[in-house]
Amino acid sequence: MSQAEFGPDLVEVFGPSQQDGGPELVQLLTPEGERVHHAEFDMDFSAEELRGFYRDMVLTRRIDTEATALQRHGELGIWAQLLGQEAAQIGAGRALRPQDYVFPTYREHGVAWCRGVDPLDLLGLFRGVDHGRWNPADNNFGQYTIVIGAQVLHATGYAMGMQRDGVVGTGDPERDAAVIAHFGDGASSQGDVNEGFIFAASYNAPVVFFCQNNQWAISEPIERQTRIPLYQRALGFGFPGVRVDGNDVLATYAVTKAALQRAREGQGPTLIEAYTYRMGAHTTTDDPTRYRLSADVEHWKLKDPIARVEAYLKRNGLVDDGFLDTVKVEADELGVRLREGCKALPDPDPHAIFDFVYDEIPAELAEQRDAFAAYHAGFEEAH
Amino acid sequence: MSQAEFGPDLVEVFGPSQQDGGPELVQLLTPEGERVHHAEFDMDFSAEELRGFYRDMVLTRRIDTEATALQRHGELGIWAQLLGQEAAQIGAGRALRPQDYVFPTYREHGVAWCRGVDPLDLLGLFRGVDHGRWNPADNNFGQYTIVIGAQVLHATGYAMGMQRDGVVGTGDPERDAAVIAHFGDGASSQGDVNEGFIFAASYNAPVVFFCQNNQWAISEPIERQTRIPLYQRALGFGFPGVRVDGNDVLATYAVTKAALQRAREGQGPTLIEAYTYRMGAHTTTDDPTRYRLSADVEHWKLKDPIARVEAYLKRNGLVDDGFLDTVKVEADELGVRLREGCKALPDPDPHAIFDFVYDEIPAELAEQRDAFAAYHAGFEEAH
Amino acid sequence: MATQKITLAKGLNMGLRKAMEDDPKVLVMGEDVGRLGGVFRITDGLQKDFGEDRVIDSPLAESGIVGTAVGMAMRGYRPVVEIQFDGFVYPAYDQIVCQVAKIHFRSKGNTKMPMVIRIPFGGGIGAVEHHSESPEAQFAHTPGLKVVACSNPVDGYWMLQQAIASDDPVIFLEPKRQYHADKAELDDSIAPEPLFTSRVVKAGTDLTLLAYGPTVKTAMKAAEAAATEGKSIEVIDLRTLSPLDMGPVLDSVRRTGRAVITHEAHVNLGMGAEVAARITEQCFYNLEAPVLRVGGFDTPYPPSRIEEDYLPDLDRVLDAVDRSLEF
Amino acid sequence: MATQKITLAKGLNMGLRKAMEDDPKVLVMGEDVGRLGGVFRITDGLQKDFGEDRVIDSPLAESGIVGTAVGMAMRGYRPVVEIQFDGFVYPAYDQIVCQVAKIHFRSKGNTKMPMVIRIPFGGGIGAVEHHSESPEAQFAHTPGLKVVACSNPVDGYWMLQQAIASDDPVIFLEPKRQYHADKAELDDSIAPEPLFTSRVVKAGTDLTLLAYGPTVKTAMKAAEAAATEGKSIEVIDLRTLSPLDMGPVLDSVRRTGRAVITHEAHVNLGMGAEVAARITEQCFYNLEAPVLRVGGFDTPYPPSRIEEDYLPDLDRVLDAVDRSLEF
Ligand SMILES: Cc1ncc(C[n+]2csc(CCOP(=O)(O)OP(=O)(O)O)c2C)c(N)n1
Ligand SMILES: Cc1ncc(C[n+]2csc(CCOP(=O)(O)OP(=O)(O)O)c2C)c(N)n1
Ligand SMILES: [Mg+2]
Ligand SMILES: [Mg+2]
Repeated sequence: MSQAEFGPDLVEVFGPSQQDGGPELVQLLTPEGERVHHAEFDMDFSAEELRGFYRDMVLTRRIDTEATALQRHGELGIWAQLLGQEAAQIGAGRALRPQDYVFPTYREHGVAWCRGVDPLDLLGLFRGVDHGRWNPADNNFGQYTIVIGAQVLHATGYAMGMQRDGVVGTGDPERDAAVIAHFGDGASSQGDVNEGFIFAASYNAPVVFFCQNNQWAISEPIERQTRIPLYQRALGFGFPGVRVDGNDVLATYAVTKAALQRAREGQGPTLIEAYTYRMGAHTTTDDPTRYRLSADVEHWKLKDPIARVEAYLKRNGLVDDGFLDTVKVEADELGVRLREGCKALPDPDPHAIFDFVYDEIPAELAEQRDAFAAYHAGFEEAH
Repeated sequence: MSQAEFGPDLVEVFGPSQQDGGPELVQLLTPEGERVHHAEFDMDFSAEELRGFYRDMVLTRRIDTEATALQRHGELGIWAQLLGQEAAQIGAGRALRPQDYVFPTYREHGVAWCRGVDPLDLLGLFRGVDHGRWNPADNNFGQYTIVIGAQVLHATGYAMGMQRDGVVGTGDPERDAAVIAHFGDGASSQGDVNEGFIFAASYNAPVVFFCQNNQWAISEPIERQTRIPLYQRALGFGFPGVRVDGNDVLATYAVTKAALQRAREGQGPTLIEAYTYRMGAHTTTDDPTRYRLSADVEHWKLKDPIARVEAYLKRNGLVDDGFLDTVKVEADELGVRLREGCKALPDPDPHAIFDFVYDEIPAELAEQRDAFAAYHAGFEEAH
Repeated sequence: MATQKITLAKGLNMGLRKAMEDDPKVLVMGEDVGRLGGVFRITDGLQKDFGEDRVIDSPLAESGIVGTAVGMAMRGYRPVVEIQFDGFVYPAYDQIVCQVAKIHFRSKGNTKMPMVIRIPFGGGIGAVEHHSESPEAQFAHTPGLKVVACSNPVDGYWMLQQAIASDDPVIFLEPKRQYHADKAELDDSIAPEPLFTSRVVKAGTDLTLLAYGPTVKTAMKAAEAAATEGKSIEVIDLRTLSPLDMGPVLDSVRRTGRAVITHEAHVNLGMGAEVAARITEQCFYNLEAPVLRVGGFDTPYPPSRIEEDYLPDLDRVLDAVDRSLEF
Repeated sequence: MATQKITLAKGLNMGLRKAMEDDPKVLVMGEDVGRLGGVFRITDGLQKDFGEDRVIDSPLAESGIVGTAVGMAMRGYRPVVEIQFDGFVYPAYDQIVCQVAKIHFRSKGNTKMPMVIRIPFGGGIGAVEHHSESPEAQFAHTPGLKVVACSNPVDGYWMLQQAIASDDPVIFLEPKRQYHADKAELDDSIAPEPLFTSRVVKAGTDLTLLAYGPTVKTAMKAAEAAATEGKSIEVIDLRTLSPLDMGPVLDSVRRTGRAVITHEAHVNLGMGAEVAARITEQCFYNLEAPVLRVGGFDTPYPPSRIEEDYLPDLDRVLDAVDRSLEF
């Protein structure tokens, strides 16, 4: 008896167009860099906006490449690569307003970039010098969450807080705010994520559920998590779901912007499935050759999110070599800064083990801390 | 800012027919006892079958009435009433084949009845003499589960076991089997229930998710759990959902039978929402006057599940007074048996605390048991 | 407020109300906490007076309750979450131990987590399975959480307000068997002791008897019974389980040389294990006998008809007292 | 099989394979256990040889994994569940403590629950948050579960098979830091000791040093270091955490009069608390010093660059040994 007997034929369920996202995929820019139009989500982009997306994606990719290299050189313990997911993240990140709030997973380096979080701060976590040193309040960008799906509930609760603060549906664009919750296709199977949907629907909370379906949860293909397109999950909970081409930064931007606007206006949650592909390994410790075909990866290479914007910009004369060179130089400078900055990140003081466990440290823990200090002091004396 | 601002207008979402289940409600027998037909789920019933349903429902209601009275008289610690839900339970219970397996909540007294579980055994749990004394293997009827939703995962796993045993989709009606998982509308919000949907869909497990939407989770109305009809939850997970009139035993039977058949044939899970009403309190310790209108209860009284079958049987000359009297006598006898049997249920031996904690009792626990025995023996000597 | 005689349930209700009046950021959330006022009526009347936005009936999902409360706390609110019964806290265990407990540490103090998770705990109410658990050790073992247990109406009133005022997350355990049991005089002009302190509730010289939550009453009875036989027992209500306030305990044991601890939780790895280990570490040469533990047995909670055999009672506590004195 | 030199990872893989060959009811389930062979490769090659029905990649939901495994066990299977990392067991905590642990009791033995939940545990691998936890006490406190920890390749091979053969549910802890660290000689013609037993791994006369899982290696090194200073340390690998096998421990302490226990879990309410309390109860007059505990501090697991400062190491264990000997 084979596993296949237990599941419907997946090709049948998804239709032959599965790999391309199917007819429901919202797209504004084809892999070939041609601008297409969409009945619901179309919008105009200025040349500056387009160049901005391009720059963001190039720099984000550079962060990723540098961090991967730093891991290979032993400077990071691990790195969660985003290669291939630049458009999904920049599109989502740029659609946010300052007053919106982001709940990321461990892979949202592009969104962090859009929010103004120093990429060096991201490296700290993966280097093991801290658990995420940036202050969420500085950029309304929460800490990375490693327990799959947990942050989706936090996002929903935060959005409920916004409702109580009266910053939803006031009609004032400077005031109205929303939350975006990032998670992966694998995470969609967690109870917490589904409970997040339920709470958000029940209270009509201003939260956009942004799922990057990169087709893989480590070694498990998306078919293990759902047998219908993931965006349809939302229908069962009573709010809209949209599948957008996550390799198309324009479409991702447009769809996310619309969903955030809905949320800010008090119209409640939306699920966005950004249909994309994890081009790299799950993390630097993973070996995807054990479980997936290189043909798949090759297929997705043709849909590269940066190449299509570059093609469009060039074809339409919206960039000159000067601009492209500037971005390249910027990327190189960023690379140098990350390399040097990462190596220079100081190891934490061991005594920091005891800091911030509590807002108010209990006497018994203070004693443990002091004994630790005395022990270390004695130890250093002895050596 | 009022709560209403946070949710869509519920009347709008559900439509004005909400209280009657809406046009999607599958019904074969109206509250007035008129037989109606349904395009998909129609079926014929013999007079004997109909009388059987009637008898089951009357006897089930008697179990409930007696148990409620026993609780009032201090013979039970608590009782979870099923008043009003007889049709949902008998319809579902009678649709099962012997080889099917049931995972109940704490309120499935009618299903237990159909499976041949002695109602006295149910009383034991509520009296506090055991945690459910029946052996699930005797009737393929699992123990009552009190932690909301936990059993839905067990049901899914059990169904996965059936797949591995090769008793699904063989085409042999004596062999093919399925599982039914009972839960409430409130339970539908638990992560476990939604994960159950995900696993069942992923493995195409032969399980019928049977949700009795009795409109209340203790004091919380169904609107707190979902803003669209609950049966639609299934659509987001990629399997069919059906809303059936849970006060109509014929429709419930027909729909459950079809869903079980689908499951046995290897076509995977179905969600059934049995649309009904909890006529009593949540349990005997609850006071529903604190949170709901008696007008609602009055409205639902008109939809009584037993009255409509009785009306149909009488109108069509399918019962005579002899039959009705027999059932009445049977019910009275059952009542006596329960009253007397309940009071006679022996308190457990305190030493039973240590029994069955493990299949193989560890030495340290055996010591604790022996010390307990010695202590009690010494104590009794002293007194 | 004049002094008045109140039950524990009333004390908690009044404490909640006071906290909500004092700080508009305080929210109450849980199953049936709204119109019903909670299955134990601890939140009775609050939704009526503070509205549905501050007293929130939640969908039936504990992880969802605690997880969304985390988000509300991040937004600056002070959620007071009600878990309906001890046995139903486990679906939220992940959110509590991996998120609630760790967010302050993870964020280097940037994100505070001022949340109170109220749990009616303990047995003796004749309930069915999962309604009589004592999960305190499962939380006290987790750094980042603070865990307290009240034992009487006056403490209920004050400790709940103090827990809500704390910027650290507090697991707040309420002995449900006591909710409506005994009344006590509340005079709210008398300032309470700090939250994270233990309290000697009866002075004595021969043995130190430690208890918290529902067993404080048992301990007091045991001390009275022992007194009639001329044994002088000092009773300490631990009140705070994490951190422990060992000061009064060690002082006492240094005087008495003997200690017994009683709780409803399983003995194995229960609070008694930690307290015994610490007493022994700190008072090794003072001890005349090992610290004895009287708790629930190392079995699942039994059917209610035999729960009193399972729970530590007066006799079992006295038996341990005797064993210690005779050691 | 001739004797061969194997790592712990290999021993576990071989043990699983053997159990699956011996009993067709044995199933393996978890995240990435199939084609990938698990993130630590413990299930490497099993899906290829036993098929997708017996080695089951699951949706990404731990409660779902354990909850469906309960159902499969009820149907007569013997599921061996892999939790990817210690820190991700908590979403399944409710199913484990309320269902897995209680079903046998609830059903008066009618329903058996022969499930093994494998958890790679402990730190020292330079990982990010949630990948280095030591949750053993949170399970050992729960009656109905049995909890064991292996420390070496040979035990890994045997103990896993024994756990799978047990009709009681077993939480099976694997020190992930050791997976690929040291090799040991496996001769499978030598019958193993019973599963729920502790083992003296080095005899000694001056002090009893208790450890399990990852700290056994540290304890052995400490004993060697102490030996060079003329101190004779007896090292015991506890192996079973619930039930505890106190026999060898008490025997030893009665001889040595001193005990130190070390584990990576937080000291507060860690296994050390229970072991210390029991030793003191049983060996009160034999003890020359209180039982000392060396564990992870009572803080969340720190960033990996300082994890070695957090974890009990050779120096801290030796320090405790000295403090005990000098007491
Ligand atoms: C609760 C929990 N279980 C398991 C893991 C281990 N883990 C880390 S990432 C991952 C796969 C997640 O896949 P997906 O949600 O698709 O996100 P992606 O990594 O593809 O971005 C797993 C299983 C975890 N972090 N948390
Ligand atoms: C995990 C969990 N949380 C809370 C409870 C307490 N509780 C028992 S029944 C109930 C309401 C359940 O409502 P529903 O699922 O609609 O079933 P019904 O009682 O209406 O049949 C609640 C909150 C519980 N048993 N388990
Ligand atoms: Mg993914
Ligand atoms: Mg209900």
